Amino acid sequence: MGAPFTADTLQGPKIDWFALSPLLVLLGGAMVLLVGAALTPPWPKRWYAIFTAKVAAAAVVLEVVLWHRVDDKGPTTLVGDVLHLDKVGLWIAITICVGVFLAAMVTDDYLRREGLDGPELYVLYMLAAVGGIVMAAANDLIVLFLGLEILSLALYVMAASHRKRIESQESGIKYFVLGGFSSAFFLYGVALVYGGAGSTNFTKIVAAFDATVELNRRNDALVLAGIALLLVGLAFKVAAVPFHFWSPDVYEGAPTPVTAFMASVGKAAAFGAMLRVLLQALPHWSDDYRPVVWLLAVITLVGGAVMAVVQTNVKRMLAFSSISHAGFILVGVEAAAHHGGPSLTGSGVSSVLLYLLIYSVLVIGTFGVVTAVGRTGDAATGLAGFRGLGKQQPVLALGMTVLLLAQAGVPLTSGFIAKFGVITAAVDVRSYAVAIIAMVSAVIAAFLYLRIMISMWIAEPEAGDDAREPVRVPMLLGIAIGLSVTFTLVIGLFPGWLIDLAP
Amino acid sequence: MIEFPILTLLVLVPAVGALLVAVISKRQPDLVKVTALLTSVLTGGMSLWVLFAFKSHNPDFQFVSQHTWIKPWGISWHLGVDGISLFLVVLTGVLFPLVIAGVDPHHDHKRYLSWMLLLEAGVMGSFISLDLFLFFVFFEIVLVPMYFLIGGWGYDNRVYAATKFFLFTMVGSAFMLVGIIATAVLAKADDGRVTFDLIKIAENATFAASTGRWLFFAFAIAFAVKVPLFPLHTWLPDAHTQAPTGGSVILAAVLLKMGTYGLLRFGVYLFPEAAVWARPLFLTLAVIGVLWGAVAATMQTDLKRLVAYSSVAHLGFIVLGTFALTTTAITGSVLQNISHGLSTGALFLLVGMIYERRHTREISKLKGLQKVAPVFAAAFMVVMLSSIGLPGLNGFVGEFMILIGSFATARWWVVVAASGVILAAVYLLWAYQRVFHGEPDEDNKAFPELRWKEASLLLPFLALIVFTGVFPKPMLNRIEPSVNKLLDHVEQNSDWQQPEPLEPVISEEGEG
Amino acid sequence: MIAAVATPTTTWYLLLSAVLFTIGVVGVMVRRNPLVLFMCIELMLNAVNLSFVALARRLGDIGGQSMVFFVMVVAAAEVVVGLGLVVAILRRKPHATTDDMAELKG
Amino acid sequence: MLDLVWLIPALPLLGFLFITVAGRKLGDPKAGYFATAMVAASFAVTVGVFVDLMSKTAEERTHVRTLFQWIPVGSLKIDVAFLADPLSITMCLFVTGIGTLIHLYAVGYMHGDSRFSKFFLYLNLFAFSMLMLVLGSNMLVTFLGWEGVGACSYFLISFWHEKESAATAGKKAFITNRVGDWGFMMAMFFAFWAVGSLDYSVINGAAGGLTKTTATAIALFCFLGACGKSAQLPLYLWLPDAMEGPTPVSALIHAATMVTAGVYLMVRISPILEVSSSYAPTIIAIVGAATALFAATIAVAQNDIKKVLAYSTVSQLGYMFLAIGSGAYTAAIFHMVTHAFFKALLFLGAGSVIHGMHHEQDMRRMGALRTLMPITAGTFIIGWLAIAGVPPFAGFWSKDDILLFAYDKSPILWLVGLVTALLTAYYMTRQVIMVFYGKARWHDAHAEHGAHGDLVEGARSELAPHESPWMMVAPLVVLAGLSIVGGAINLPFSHNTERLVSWLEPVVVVHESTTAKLPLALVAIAVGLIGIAAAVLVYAKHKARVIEPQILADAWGYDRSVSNFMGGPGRKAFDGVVWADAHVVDGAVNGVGALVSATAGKVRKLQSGNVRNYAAAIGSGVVLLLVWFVVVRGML
Amino acid sequence: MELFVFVVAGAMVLGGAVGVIVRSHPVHAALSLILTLFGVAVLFVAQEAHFLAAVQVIVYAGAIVVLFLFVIMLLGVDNAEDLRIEPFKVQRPVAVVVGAGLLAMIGMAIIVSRKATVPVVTQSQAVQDAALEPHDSNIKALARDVFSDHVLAFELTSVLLVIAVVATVMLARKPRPGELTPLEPKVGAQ
Repeated sequence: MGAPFTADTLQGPKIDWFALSPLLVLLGGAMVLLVGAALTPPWPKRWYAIFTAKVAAAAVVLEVVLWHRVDDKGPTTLVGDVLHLDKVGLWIAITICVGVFLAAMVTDDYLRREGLDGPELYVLYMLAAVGGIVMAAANDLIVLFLGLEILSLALYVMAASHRKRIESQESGIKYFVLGGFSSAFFLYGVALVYGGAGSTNFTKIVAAFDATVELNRRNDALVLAGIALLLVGLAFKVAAVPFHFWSPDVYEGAPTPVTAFMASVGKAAAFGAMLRVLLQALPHWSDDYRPVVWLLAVITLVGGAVMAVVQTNVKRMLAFSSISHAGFILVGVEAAAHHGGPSLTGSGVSSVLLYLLIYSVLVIGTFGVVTAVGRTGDAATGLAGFRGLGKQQPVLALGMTVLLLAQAGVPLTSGFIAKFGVITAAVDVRSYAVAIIAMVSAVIAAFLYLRIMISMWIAEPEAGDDAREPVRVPMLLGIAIGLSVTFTLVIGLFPGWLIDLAP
Repeated sequence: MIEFPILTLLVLVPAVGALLVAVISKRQPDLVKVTALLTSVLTGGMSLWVLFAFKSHNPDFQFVSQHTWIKPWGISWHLGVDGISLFLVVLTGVLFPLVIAGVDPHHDHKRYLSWMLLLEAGVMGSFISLDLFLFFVFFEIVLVPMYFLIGGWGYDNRVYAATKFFLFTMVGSAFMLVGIIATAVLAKADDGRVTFDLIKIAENATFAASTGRWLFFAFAIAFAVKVPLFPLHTWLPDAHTQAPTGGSVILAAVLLKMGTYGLLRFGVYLFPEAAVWARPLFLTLAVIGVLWGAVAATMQTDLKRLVAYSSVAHLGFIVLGTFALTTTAITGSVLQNISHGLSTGALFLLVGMIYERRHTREISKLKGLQKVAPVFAAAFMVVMLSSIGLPGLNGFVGEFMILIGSFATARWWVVVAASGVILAAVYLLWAYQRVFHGEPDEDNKAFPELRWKEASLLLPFLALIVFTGVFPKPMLNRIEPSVNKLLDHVEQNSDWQQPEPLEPVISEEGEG
Repeated sequence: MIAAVATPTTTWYLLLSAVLFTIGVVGVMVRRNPLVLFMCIELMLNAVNLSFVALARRLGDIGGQSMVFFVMVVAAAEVVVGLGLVVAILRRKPHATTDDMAELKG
Repeated sequence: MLDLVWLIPALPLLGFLFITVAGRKLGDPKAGYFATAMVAASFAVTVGVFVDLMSKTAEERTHVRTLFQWIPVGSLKIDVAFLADPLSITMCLFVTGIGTLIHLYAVGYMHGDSRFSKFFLYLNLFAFSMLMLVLGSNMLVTFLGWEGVGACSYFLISFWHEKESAATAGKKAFITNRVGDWGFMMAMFFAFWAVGSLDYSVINGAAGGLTKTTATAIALFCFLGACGKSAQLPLYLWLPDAMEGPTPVSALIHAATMVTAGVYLMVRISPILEVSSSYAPTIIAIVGAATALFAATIAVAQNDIKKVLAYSTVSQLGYMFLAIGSGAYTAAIFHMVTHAFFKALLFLGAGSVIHGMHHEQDMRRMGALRTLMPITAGTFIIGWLAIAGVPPFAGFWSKDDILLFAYDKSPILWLVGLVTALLTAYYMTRQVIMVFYGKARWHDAHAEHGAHGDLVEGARSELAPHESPWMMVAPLVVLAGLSIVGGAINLPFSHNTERLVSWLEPVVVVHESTTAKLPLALVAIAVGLIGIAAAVLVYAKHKARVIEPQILADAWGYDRSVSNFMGGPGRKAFDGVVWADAHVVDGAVNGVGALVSATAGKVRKLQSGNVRNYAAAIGSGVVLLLVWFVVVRGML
Repeated sequence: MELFVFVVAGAMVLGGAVGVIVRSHPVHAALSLILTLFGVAVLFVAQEAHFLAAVQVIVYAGAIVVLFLFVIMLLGVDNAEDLRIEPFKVQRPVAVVVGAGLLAMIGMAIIVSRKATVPVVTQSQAVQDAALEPHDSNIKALARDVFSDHVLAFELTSVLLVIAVVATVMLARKPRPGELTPLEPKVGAQ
């Protein structure tokens, strides 16, 4: 017997488990659901959804608790300085969990209606949420990348999860190919920045560039190229023109609840990541990327709005409108970039966060209605599907109207508050041009909301309308829509407290 | 001290009414109607109370109520009435019950009424809000009910008209929103923290000339669309023609006034320097509008469209008066807001009644109605003459004040605009002749005479038309002080001086 | 000749990886078979890995290598998912190329 | 009594209101009598006021009675106030006086009309407006009346609106007047701008302080207004058409009262006219003279009994403006009064004839009526002598007065006036002969012309021409009397006999004529007689060929060419605007929309649905970003 | 020597890569991929990343490519893809331009910054000691780095793998009979 094998002890970073609790809860929930559902006979109706909603709710609660902790102790970083525990991160985490909460309820009846059994979709929701939260809280490029991959992979699968609709699978594979493509670019960007800065950790990166007295361009060509590629990855995720092409197809093809999830959670996480990367990791380079963000914002606003005009499928319309919304948020990001980082403060950041939360709730509600109207087969999402909704389901139609008006940014709805915040931020930093463009493109976008409202309320019924399967509004879906409408109106009337909260 | 929040109620009561109507079950149509009517009547009553409690010869805002609304953005629920807005509020308050009681939408009463009440709340709000943000909220929210009224209860081409109306106006508001925010943000520099309070900004903030002009235009575009000022007027004929009678009445009587009112309250008051600077442009557009509208009206074949174009002409006069920047002219404009509301509103009612009877608005299809319905014709005649601006009726007073008041500061524009008076006679008399004179043909023989319900609906209009024409003094007493205050503000904040009122020179030797 | 040239520096490796990456990109654009598309993406990832390792060496930092480690896991997961998707869709549309998967458009 | 001046317009207004409410109940003929009573009452009041004024010294003969503030804003202080002074009261006297007579006449004339009460409603409203016009102490109240009478004449001309022509005529009258009103408004604006008030007292008082240009502007703009109201070139067009209205209307509005409003206005502001540049009065005089001659020539060839009188009215009004232009304001008023007498008389006579002829208006179908309607004929003949300028009838004195001042102004104007007088005598004689003398040509009339003209149900029964009822004849007699003695109010023999002049002196500028009056008077008489003689030769004795060239019958084609222009190029221009509105202005709006959707249509092609294209798009995006970062930001 | 290795391996890498995108037959493409992967592994070794080299060979060349081949065979999609024709005329030109641009830009960046001052990187203590050890320092250092500084990332990879599992469960599950109506293969754009 030779010398006894001795493993030398490894000094891991100290881990603040409570700070990670939201992540753990979601993970745990996912595991329980996955394993539990696998081992036990199929759960009764609605249980999967309710379970997921409860998990999300629990996560929200924990995040709120953490919020207060941050209020007291101030922001910190976790697990060896790779995760942030700050209000921005928590805000987006909350947004994401709210998204999961609502999306789960929207999904419930849908799955039964479409005969797509099984809890996997919910598992993916929760896991994707983990990825999103990590993205938005990351303080390290590689962690951020992993979060991004978790979210993306989950989304690819979800998009393709409607086994009976070939469109669903097509959208899944499209999303996958383009997603992989762009994340490869992102990764390359990470590599180049790593090469230029000597680390992937935001804190270290900032430190490195603080050290270099004056930014010598020749030295930092690598970093610049890296930033470009990082931007590509992020722009793809937020579906900014011209990296938006995937989104209309995927939104249309994916099962409607999943579309809702993408539009809310996906966007929130992606913009969180964008704020982190641009403002927190690369504040020194704001002069370099701000013009790009400006341009992206403009073409995204206009492009999204204009292209929506000619669409006839509501899911597709909403896809383009969500592109246009992304443009609005980019305006906020641009404004935030004026303040510079690495601390995430200023009207720009808060306007972006406000917009994200409001829009997430809004868009899930909207797609919730589309889910109901899609009817069995999830195919009746054309404008025709909405014809006469005002007569058959006046309440539902009214809710949809409120949500659409909010998306159009009509006052007394949350949508207006969101736009107002972003425009204020933009005007604050004197970028009037982009503000005007944003508002005008909002008008163009309004046209498509009007078209939906027209077919709901005004359009004359046509032959065979009565033969159509009636639109059902099951309980959970109804609750979800109701919640989002209520939120929309409440925030529209009394936004003060929310604005106060926004960091 | 806590005084009765009358203005807040002016907004809330109809809003609540709208909700009530919306929640009441479809199966009780009568209950729906009663609720709607009661709330609107209540609102009207309150507006009248405001009118009587209003202290005349007092230039300041009255019944002011101010509460913080969105603290972080310095936005407050700030309402107040002064001479400029007073009568618009009253007009709104009085008009809605009449329309709700008198005009039948024929289907979906529940939705119709609830939109109507929401509309009333919005209009009221935009006339009494003294906070830029608040004003914008109301200004914008008005679009929604109007959109649905046109789209839901309008005629053949309603979707196009409604959409056009919505988007056209929204483009204007888009600029105004940015303007509002920019104003507040820039004003912050002068007054510690950001505020959207109209008075605070107007009194404290000072903008660089160029900035002020940009901001002014951001506002002016929105209002120019709303007025509508040539060449941004083309949404109006479509909207009017397609809107249901009730909608047209409201649209003409109060909605358009949000534009002229806005120009005065938020254009001239906030940016005097810019307003003075932009005078020539607006005067010119206004005058073009007067002639253009009149000429276009002359050749219309659709009675409603004709009236719509006449609105373009009339509002041209109002804008002319606004930018003449003299006490007389602006007071005239404010008065003309009301007069036009009355006469054009009544005209639309009458046209609506004709449509109810004949299911056409084509002038060529109508003939000799005066013979079969003399009373109806008489009513139409009176309203028409007031619209033509016959002295002794309301239309004349405002128009004359505008013209004579503007003559000193905008002579050549007046010289041209006055010829609009001739054209007014042309298009209305011609239309009247074609519709009412001659021997009625087969289709028109059975044209029913004015009914009591309709008569009682028209009576208030006629009464006000005559009263305002004969004895406008009480109105002027309430309007003028505020106008003077406004003009003082303008003169202090710009190089503008309105010509001194001449002292009549009595030369000794009577003949030269 | 060759001896005259100095030993390959990091830059060489970086350039090599850039070329490899580009080839991957071009591949994604020109190939129609979904599987080959995935392979091209793998090429891109490998190129990145190469850069990571090269840069890690230049920086004398092991971190770069752990990046590669993670990237490999990601790549694996991606392939699994991707192939899953392909299986799912090709079951419905045998022999479909990406060009055939263009129902959603406009 | 003076403070009751407001009663003068108030009473007809009262009548109007009462008839509006109770007219139908009163019915035919009570409503008519009621209306008549109202006007009569206001005549009584007027007389009272008149007496009151007479009792005062010349200086105090101006009294202002303010009722209430109308439009008090800023420096603009406009009251509803009445000005009782010799000028206005003179007007009131004959407005109310003749008004009463014509009301009475109308009771008979309109008997049996379906809208009997409505007619008197309008008539009273007219009386009210006319009196407002006259009594207004500031331009705006005058304008109120001014527009009011315009509206009433519109109502009354198109009273029988079932007739296309009537409706059109009414509209034409209103719109043409509006053109004049534009001038009136301009005058007001200038006056207010220059003087800061619209009160006649202030304006006239300040006349001395005005610059020539301002004064000229005010004067000429007022004259433009007057041209509209008083049917002068080029705006006279509406008056002949106005004959579509019932004959009492023609008599009251389009002969005696309303059309003289322009003259009244010019006299009102005579001080301004005095201080304006010399060309202003000249222009007025020329326009007046031209109109007088122009209309007279046309009257020569008219066959419609009322058309002749209409053109004659235009011509006489021309006379009055000639007077004003020549500075003979009193003469203008004088002629206005006398003209009111005999022209009203003539119109009512014509009405009586038409009534008797069952609404036949074509003189060629009349003749020899003097036997059948002796009173009408007798009175008509008096009127004829008066207008023809035969002494001692009223017309002679006033016309003579005008010619006198015209001669002062310029012999040419005098000559024009003279020729007009000749023609007047000629065509009036022609009319008298055609209607009352010669052989009866009316037997064949009814067959095809039964329904022609004014549709009065009651008068359908009898067939033969007949004398009219008393309430129609009585006014004729009264007016005939006035036409005979009317001249007495202003006889040119001495200052004492020039009562009107001395009466108006305090308010109206009075010039002294330097020319010898007698010779001119003799010439005028001679000319008048020649005219009569000529007509007699042509139409009674048939010694000479009838000269009625088509061009004259067609009113020199002026009216036609104007309406052709309106219907042609004018309408085209309007259509052009409408086209532009739809295609240019609105076209731009819709164009934007079309553009957006077109672009969208193009862009959506990029959304090909093919992954590889999307990848290419992303790739290009990458390259662009890299170019920006690496090249633009990194190298440059 | 190192130069030689670089050239050879580089040749393998590029050759393989080119092979992947020009060989019309997917199987051949997969095989050329293996070539590339091996080349990369060799370069790893040259860069003193021995552990990664091993993983590269085992995981990539071993597992992943085999997976590819397996799927190809499973689905029988081993039909050659005709690369001579290109339905989208612009596609290849664009591809070339993009490729050229990308290469040019990144290459430029790399070359420009080749003389850049290398930032100083401070390793965590554990990693530093590991680096000093005589043998398998690379593995130790890597392990320490992964499990200390990047422990969270490491844990996240597990989530990734869970998702992969769920994905396969969801996507590759056999459809119930009659659940899916097979669509006739659509001929592509050509």
